Amino acid sequence: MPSFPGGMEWTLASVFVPLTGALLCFLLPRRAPLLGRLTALLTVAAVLGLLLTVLAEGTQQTALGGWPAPLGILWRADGLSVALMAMTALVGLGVSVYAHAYFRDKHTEGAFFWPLWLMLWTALDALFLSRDLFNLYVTLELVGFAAASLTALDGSAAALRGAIRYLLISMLGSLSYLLGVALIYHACGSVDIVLVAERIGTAPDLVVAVALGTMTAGLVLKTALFPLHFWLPPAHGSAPAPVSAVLSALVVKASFYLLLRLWLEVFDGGGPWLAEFLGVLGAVAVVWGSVAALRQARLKLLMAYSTVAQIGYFFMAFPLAAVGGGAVWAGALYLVLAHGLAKAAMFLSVGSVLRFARHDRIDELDRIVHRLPLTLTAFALAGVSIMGLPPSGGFIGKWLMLEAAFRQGRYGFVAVILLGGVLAAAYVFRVVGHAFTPTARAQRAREVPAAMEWSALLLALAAILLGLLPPLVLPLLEIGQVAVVSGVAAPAGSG
Amino acid sequence: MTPLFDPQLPANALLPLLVLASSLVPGMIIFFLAEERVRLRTVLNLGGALMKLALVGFMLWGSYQGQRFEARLPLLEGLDLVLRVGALSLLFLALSAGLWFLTTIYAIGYLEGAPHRSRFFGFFSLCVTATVGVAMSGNLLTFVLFFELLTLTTYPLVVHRGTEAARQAGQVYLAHTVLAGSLLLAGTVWLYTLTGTLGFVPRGFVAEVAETHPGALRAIFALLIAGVGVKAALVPLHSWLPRAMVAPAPVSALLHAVAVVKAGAFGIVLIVYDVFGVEQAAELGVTGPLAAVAAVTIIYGSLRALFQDDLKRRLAFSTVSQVSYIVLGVAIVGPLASVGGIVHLVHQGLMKITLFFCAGNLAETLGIHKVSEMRGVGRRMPWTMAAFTIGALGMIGVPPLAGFITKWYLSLGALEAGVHWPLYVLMASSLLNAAYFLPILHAAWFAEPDPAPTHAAAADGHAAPSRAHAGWLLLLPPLTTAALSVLIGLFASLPFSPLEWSLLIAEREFEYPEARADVPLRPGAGSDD
Amino acid sequence: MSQPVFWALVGMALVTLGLYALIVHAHLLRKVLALNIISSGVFLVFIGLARRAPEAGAALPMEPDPVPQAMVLTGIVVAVAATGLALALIVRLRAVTGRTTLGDDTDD
Amino acid sequence: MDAMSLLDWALDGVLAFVVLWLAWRALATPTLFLAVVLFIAFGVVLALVWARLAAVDVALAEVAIGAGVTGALLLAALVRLEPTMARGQAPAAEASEVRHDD
Repeated sequence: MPSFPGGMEWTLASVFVPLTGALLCFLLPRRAPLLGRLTALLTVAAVLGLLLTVLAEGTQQTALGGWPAPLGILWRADGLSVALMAMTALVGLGVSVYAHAYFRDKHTEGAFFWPLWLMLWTALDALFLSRDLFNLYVTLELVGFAAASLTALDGSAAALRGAIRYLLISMLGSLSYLLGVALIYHACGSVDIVLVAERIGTAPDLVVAVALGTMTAGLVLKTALFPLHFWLPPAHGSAPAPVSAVLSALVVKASFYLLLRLWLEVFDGGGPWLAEFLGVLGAVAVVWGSVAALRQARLKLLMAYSTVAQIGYFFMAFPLAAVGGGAVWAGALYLVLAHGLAKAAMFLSVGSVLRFARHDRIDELDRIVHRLPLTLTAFALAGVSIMGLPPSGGFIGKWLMLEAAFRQGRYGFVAVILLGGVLAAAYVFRVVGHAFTPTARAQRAREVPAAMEWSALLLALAAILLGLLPPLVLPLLEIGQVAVVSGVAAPAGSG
Repeated sequence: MTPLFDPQLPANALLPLLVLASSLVPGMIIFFLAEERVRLRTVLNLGGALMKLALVGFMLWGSYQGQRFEARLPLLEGLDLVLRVGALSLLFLALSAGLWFLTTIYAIGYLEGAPHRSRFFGFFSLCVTATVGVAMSGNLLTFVLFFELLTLTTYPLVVHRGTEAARQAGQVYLAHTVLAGSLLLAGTVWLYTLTGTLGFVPRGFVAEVAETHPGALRAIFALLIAGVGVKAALVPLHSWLPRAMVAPAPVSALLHAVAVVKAGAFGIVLIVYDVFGVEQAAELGVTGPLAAVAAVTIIYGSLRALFQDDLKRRLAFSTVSQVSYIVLGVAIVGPLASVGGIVHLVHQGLMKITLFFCAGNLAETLGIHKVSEMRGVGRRMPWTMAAFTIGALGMIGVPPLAGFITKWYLSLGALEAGVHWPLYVLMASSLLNAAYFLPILHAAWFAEPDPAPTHAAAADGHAAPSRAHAGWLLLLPPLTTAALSVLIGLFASLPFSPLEWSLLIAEREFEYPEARADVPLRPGAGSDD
Repeated sequence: MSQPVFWALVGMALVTLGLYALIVHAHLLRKVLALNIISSGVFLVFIGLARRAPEAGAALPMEPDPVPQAMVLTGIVVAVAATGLALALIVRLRAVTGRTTLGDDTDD
Repeated sequence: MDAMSLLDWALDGVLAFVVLWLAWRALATPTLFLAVVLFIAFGVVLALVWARLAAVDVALAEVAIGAGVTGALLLAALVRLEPTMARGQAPAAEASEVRHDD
């Protein structure tokens, strides 16, 4: 008999605590900042409990309502789920602390922020735990709704446009995914991932191929892989800082996570041809996104395009993993985790700069380095991880992917991985450089609360620290992975 | 000598970490100090520097006792972060710890009353932390880590002044170093996929794959050398260095003598000796091109220096030239040349830092930035110019100064290796050195001062009354380093001298077989175990 | 062609129709309509295909499968929620900017 | 058997045709108001399809939610979006990006 509270309790708590918090914040808008932060703390505790349980005992399963699948909901927390939940929890805690200070003088926005944000957190945790293709659809839609509403939070024309475009795209992506679910249900008679994985071998190839195609297309659209990234910069660039942080750090990861699950556990590595295609798109995204980031005049858009570039790295793992297997996925996941922490820190820093200077034009940062040293430090440290310099989470991820690229003799990918790092350094240091120089006329500045500066800094430090923790994180990612992709033949035209 | 690093004894993991911490911890505290807390900041700075010196001294002594110093942190499967203290590390550690101490004193004096000193000294300390990390790297992964860290921590120092020129110099610096960093990373990962290990060992670890993948190894060598060569300012990767002269003088000293350029040169030494093994590298045919690059750099740097009127730029090009002596010594495959190259790590550091300290003093006290303004300064700042003269003569290679020892060993080494062209390079370079240093000395000592001195009241030691204190802080370091450049030249053959230490390193690298034991490594002395 | 495949193809046709309209129409209300039609198409594929093969060939050829029906029910609720949210945002946009389209440029 | 099957096919065919035609018209018709009305009709016919496919629950939900609630939402939004053209207007006004002042 497992001890109380055990895996089941922690699992339930990590979803129902933020859900309850969201409802309470909705009902008691004036108490929302306090309730919200309290909820964040409790959720972090729940996720931590789950993390420790999974580390100690392995995968945890929880059946909701006592029914078996497919009617009941089965939640399963393995290493991959828990790693992403932990990243979400860390970012969530930072964002919650930050948001309290950020929305202190914007009560209307604050009142909407808390319930929506906690709803988003709930949906993310539920998504990471679900092992049922249809429940995954529902949680994916919930993530999309909450994210779109958050994007629209400040009510400006730009924010509304970004939010509407994102919502439409998100719905389209989810429906495309759902079409795949319909086909899979037809072929396998189940939507439970484990059952589907068992039966998919005997299903008609055409149906499986179409399902793989529509599901991948939908999720790729939602993850904003080049050239389907067009909706991302306006949405991430126009939302309030804590929301941008959440969108870039967490929301795009949800659809990527789902795609990864499908490829690993349902489609057994997908098709080599499709993997190759995604990898090439990813490579283009790295270069194109980085160059676009370099050309931005505004800090938030720079960050948004940087996210487009970083997403490219995740997809370069698909063809590499077809040969390189688990180590490549580990590298890509490392990049996902590090990017989550680092990009959240960067967007939060940018929010502090915006608050301080009332603008985010890069050329006019006017000696931020003396005036907001902690914020600039957070930005630069997070930048180290984005560039993939050691020691940082980003470095470990890139190292693993580079290693695979070299082993497979794919020097084109090697070049892109390295070039992406150099371009990232160029855009990060373009900002840092301007932070040292004064502008022609002095600018009025507004005070930035310490909570905003410190939450960003701590997230950035976490991204760095992640680079020293592979001995802890890599084994965690392997917990519950039935079989890492291995059986897929090498793609024909490698190199 | 007693065998270093007895493998029987358990390794001491604490000391390498303490060496890192002795600058890291004060640095982190300094970041959070208010600007006006001068006293506490000074105590932290000097305390850290002294502590580091003491720790390095202790490790030197311990190494003679056969103690091993090694700290490990597991990172990836089969790849740890390793800090290990070997003979070569100790040489570089002692150099950087010693010069950091002097540079700190100098910087305290130089920056007295300047803004943003907490930030400056914070990064200053981090920069040295990265340098000692480079020195103690036990494998290529660790080396890459600290090497990149060095890039990141020196950037804020380069742009410290916050001017547009400084920002642009910073961008140029970064463009070079980041690009180089990615080449270094590429070479490192590629090498790892071939050999499955990255741990530094004397005579290298690539021998097993040398027969199967010679082409890949040559490419890796090129990548790695290009990666570290930017910091070592090899032509044509050198152009960041003269531009970085916009930084304050202590930063220049740090860049040229303690940290960045030195780390690059040290990296080349490591790659040739402890990654490839110099003989293996020679077999792969990569030392020849490297020697050629070094030769070109030596001549090109000297030629460019000749035409610079800005004193700091002239010194910067001189650095470009001088650092490649180290590379040349490494690339001429032979024990004596190696000795010359390795010992020049220390010699160039001492002499060049002297020159930069002096240039800073001239700029700070007299407002002199150009060579053409230096007429008669010898009379107004005799001590500074005396130190400058020693540094300059050492660079030219006048005996018995440190630079002479280097050139002597390099020449012997070339002869031993049976090649003659390095002699011509050395001779040409010495002539050029003389051509760009002697006019300065002549103008400073023998020319009449300009009729309207820029700052009449200024003179050594008792400049303006308010800066009297700073004056001594600025004077002491160059005098010390100048004296040291004389002493290590004079007493080069005493135990513990840089030369003796370099001989030890070269012995371990070449490991003479019994049959050749009759060939004495030390000229004029038999083997004296 | 069996009946399930027939309805699945009709569903696919609806999806295609909706996708085309989603791309070519600028007016946001029309885009919402298009998405609703896409989702109806997906549901049709879901329920159409989810039934067992009709080899018995009776008047009630197939027994209904309750699971996809429950899912489509949920899907309909999700769709209406999405529609409501999208319409609310579009009405806000109209109030703020006077426009009912997104415009071409990404920046403001 | 064959006759029944043929009848089935005829019924399916007619339903499918109507559904597709309504969807096409709802998306292509120039006036938005008409488009919404056609969409509601589409929902009702789709409910027949669900019934035909023995999905009675879904049919009821489609009528109530898919056609009913969604239709009501669309009409309510239409009134706020295009007050002038909520009832048959020049088709050009829809696509053009006339800036309304309010």
